[in-house]
Amino acid sequence: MHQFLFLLFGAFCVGGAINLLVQKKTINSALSLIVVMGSLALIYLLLGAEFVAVVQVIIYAGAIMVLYIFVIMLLNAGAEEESKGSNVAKIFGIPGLFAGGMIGIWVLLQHRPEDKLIPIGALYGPADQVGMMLFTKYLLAFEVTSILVLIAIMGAVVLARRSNS
Amino acid sequence: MSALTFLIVAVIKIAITLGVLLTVVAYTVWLERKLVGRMQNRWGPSRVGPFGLLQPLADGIKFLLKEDLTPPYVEKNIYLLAPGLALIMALTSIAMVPIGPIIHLFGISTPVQITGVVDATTGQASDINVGILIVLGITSLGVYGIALAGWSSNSKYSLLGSLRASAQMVSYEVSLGLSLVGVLLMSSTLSLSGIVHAQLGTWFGFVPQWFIFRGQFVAFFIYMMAAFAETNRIPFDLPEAETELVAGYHTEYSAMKFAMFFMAEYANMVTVACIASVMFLGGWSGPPLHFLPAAIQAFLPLIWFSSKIFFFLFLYIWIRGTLPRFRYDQLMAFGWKFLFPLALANVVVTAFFVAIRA
Amino acid sequence: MTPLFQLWLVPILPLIGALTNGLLGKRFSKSAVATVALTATAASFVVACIQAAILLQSGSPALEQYYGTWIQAGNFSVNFGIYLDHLSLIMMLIVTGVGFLIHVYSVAYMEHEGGYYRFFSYLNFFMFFMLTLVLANNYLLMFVGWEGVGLASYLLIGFFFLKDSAANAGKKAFLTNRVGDFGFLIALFLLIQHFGTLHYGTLFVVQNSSLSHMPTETSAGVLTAIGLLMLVGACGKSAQIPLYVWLPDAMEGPTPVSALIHAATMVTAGVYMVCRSNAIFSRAPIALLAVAIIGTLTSFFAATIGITQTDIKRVLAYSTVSQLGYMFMAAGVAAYSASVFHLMTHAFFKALLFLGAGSVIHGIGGEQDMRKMGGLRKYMPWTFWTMLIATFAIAGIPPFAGFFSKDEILWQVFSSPHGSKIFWLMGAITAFMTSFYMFRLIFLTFTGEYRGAKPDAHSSHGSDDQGHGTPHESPWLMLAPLVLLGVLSIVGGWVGIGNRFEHFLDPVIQKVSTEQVSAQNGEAVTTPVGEGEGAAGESKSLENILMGVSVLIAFSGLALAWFLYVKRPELPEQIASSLGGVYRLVLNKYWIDELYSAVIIGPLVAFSRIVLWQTIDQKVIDGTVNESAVAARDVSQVIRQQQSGLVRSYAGWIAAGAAAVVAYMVWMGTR
Amino acid sequence: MIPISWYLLLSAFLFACGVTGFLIKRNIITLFMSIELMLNGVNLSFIAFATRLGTLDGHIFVFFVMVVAAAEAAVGLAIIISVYRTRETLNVDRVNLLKL
Repeated sequence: MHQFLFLLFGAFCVGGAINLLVQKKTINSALSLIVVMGSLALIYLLLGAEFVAVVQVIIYAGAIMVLYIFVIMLLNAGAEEESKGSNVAKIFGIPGLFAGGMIGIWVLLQHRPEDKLIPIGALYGPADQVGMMLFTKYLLAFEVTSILVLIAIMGAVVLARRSNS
Repeated sequence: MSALTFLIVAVIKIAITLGVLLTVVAYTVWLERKLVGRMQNRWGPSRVGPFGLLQPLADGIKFLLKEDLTPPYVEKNIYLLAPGLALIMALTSIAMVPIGPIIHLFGISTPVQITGVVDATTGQASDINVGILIVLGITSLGVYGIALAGWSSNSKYSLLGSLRASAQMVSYEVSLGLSLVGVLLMSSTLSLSGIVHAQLGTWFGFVPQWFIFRGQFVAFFIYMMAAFAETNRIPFDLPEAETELVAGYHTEYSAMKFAMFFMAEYANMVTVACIASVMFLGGWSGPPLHFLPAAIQAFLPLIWFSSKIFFFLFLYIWIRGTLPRFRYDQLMAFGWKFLFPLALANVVVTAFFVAIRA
Repeated sequence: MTPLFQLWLVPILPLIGALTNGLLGKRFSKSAVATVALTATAASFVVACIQAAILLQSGSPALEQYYGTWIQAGNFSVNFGIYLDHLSLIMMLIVTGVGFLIHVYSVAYMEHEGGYYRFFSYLNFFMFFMLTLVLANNYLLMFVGWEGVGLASYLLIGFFFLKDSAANAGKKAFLTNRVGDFGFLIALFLLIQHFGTLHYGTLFVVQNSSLSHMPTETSAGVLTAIGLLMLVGACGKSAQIPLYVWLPDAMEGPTPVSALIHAATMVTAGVYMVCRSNAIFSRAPIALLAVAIIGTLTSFFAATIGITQTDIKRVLAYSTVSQLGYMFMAAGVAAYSASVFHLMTHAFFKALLFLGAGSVIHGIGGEQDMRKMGGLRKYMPWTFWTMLIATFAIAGIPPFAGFFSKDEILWQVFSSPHGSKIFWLMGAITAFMTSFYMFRLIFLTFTGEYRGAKPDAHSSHGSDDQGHGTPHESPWLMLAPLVLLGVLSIVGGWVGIGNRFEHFLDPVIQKVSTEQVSAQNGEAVTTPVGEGEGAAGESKSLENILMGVSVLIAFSGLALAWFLYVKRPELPEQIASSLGGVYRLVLNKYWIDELYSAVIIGPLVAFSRIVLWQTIDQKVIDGTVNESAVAARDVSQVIRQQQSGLVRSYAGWIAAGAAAVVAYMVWMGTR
Repeated sequence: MIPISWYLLLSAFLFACGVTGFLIKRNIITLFMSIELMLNGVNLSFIAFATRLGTLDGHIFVFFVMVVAAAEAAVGLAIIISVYRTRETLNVDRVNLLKL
């Protein structure tokens, strides 16, 4: 059951990610990204992180991606135009990327033998415990992030405001 | 209970709830037309069936039989996806709502709530711990239906409508969520049934200990305002302001797809009403009426719940019949400059009192 | 130590004044500027008097105050400290007192000059550094003051910097001083190397000093080297041969400046330094001899030049050089007290002379040529009388101040073991010439008929914008300092009667005589045997004879001057023409400036231009820089292709780099 | 029962897809979405490790990542809008005034 669910949502993730790459229209990429996020949220649920899962849905899918969609609609971004950029990306980036990926996989396979199996809900992260940690152990970081968000808001307002106003 | 029975019970509950919900939606339309008609001193639907009671059926048939045309130059798949998305999101969140307490049928005892089960140890009804958050999440996902619809149908009216809709809904979600925080603080749980349980009991035997009576009336007001905006109802129905943008985001939709948007809107109304009643009016709980016969006593929670829902639906319609439409900047200013600070203040004050009580 | 003992106030107050005027003076009114400057100086003078009183009634030979460490390098440390003994006491009082009077004078004198606030801020600035110089408790701090007064004098000489001559004179003074400072610095380095400290207390106070246990160097040694190098420094600052050339040109500055810096205080810094280092010089007879010779030559030499000069201020300048030579001569025969004594009296009467000259110049609208003066006595009687007093003083006519000091010097030169008759002879001749040219100045200026044409308003000094009709007496604000200095020039010398002054300085001067040093132990040194009295006790009669001789000399100079410039005014020209070449030689100051420019400056400039500038600077240094710049540009030409402005290519690089890092980490982790 | 390496592989794959998207896509909005994808991949491994190690810190870090992502999205999209106003394009290859 657990493996089936994981494989299902993992397949969704992979599909969405790949679709994000292959789609020419920005809106489709955005939608596939939403799919990825949704299925990630469900995978979080499998891992017992229900609060994170819900927050993932609310913040990522519900707020951030809506913002993206909004901007896409605002700028009416259609299909991306084909322009020859630099080949550096293709020449160095992707091979390096795959090299890194291979190394990562290799490392993972290296450590396969003592790999722990995670039963469903092995760790149960309910909202109250998470909140408790957030407000005791990580209080400072929490406040700092609040400042960060405040600054981000102001920056966004200043940047996006029309200059003449 | 075994997994099989769990599955069966779940399916049955889903089926019943969906049926009821759709019926309610259909008859909300009828009710609206009727009431508004009366408010405007006309009859409203009265031909089909007694009091026009079969009107929704007729409408449904009409939607089904109409030609389902898809305009050219639309983003085909998204254009098709959008209404379904909207409707699904609207219908899903009802699954979290605790409609009633535990009932015992055929030796199986289960709460009247799709996602609810009976806790084997305590025998109490329990459901998803983060139910309310899931509801909020699904509501926030509901934006996509409208936004995509407006954008995909490649018409400026639709685009403007969906722009308005998405901006408005995202903005008001903030106030909506914040208005609920007070209640969550007082009930110290995120599960809806838990919240309902937190509101059981009465003062002097008849005044129910609902949160609205326990100092959350400001939050209730904020919630109602935000909910009106969330569901794009008058006075916040800017996205479909027929006088400015023909029909807003569903200008280009017709037949069943239009019907889906329609149903989505009303389903949203129902959902919002459910959440409101659960959060502020104690859900299915209510002042005990001991004088009633036991047979009715058994159904009392459902009666309470449905009456509250009816009250909210009536409120919707009433306000629609009463208030004019906002201007868009007024809408945004109201949301950000009035509701949002008010909700924050409410949160702070509530937290203060809760802290004192603790 | 009493709370009133706050030595730091003495230098700081003028600094405050300088900063106030320098930073805000532009906005001040002239009176405000003057008030600030005068208040600062007066306060400093008062404080100085208080400190002096404290020192004297404390009875201790010296008081010292530390204000924190300045340099701490290994076991060598220099600290901000102020050291007040009888020597620096005298200097301090001279500087603050005369300085104050000259400030007062300047208020009126500079009335019509531009840059009023600038002038006073510089003047206070100078006071600050001069006080630092005399009050420092170690040579390095003294050097700071030393350089500071150099800077101040540069600024003040070039005060009318619009005039080329003024600017050049300033530069000349500065550069010449640099030569001296060079020697002084090396002397300091030697001190550090050999004694590990520059602190007077450690160096000179007998108990804890390695210096005071050193024997007298019969042959050249480290002390001799230090002494000679210090002498170089002193020559630079005190305008001795061969570095005296800057002082006459320094007369380009405003007259109060000449009075304060180039007569009373700064130029005596060298003398002060030599006297301060008497412990070193007394142990280095060769250096001492050099001091004496240079002093004698300078005094004689400058006096001869002084005879022929016609510019009133230049005459005074050369007489200053000559008098400084006197002081060096005295110091050179280990008669430090006499030297300081003459320093003091000279400060009085030479300042008076300059101020008087300034008053004259001011009175006749900036004319400085004595041949265009004359008969000013009836126009400006106050100036005349005061200057006459000063002339008597410098000529060494009793009972005026100069007589005592000069006579003391001559006697010491004659009698002291380091001295010799030749010195005495030259000194006497110099005295004769001195009185001659001084009275020549007086007669030319004040007697006879006014030879000046109607002076134009805008002549040599600055923008003196008040049109002068007939010569007129200066305002009382300028006369008051004259009078006060006149009084001082009369009574200033009386402190020397009966060697009181000498005894006053005893604690400062280490008596080092050969046998004491051969005995070579602390207590022998610590018991001072007054050399002067010893000598005086034996040969009082001889001293009286010499005294009479010098008085005679002075009067004869007066007589000759009278004869030549009042009785037979036509004679000088005849003499000049008959002397011919010699006269021209002297008139042109022995072509020393031309000689220097030919021998030193010309080659130096040529070397700098051809080798340093055109070869090293342009070819080597600039070449290196330019070539490296070109190389950098060429490399960049290649590299900048990478800056395509395409975000994705940057991202590609980042990804590649990250992958490389990951690979490296994994590799490190798995091996 | 799922070995943790599966989660890690999934997250690595998502991250790799994000990087690839960043490298090959031209639309600036898509680039931002690729960044979001990378962040999500990282989040997944956070959660997986949190479960594996039996501590909740991973969840907290995910929150912080989300906050940063939200801030980045807000500012980034604002920048995109202003860029679009001035350059009239969303193609990063055309937004290259900074070169040479």
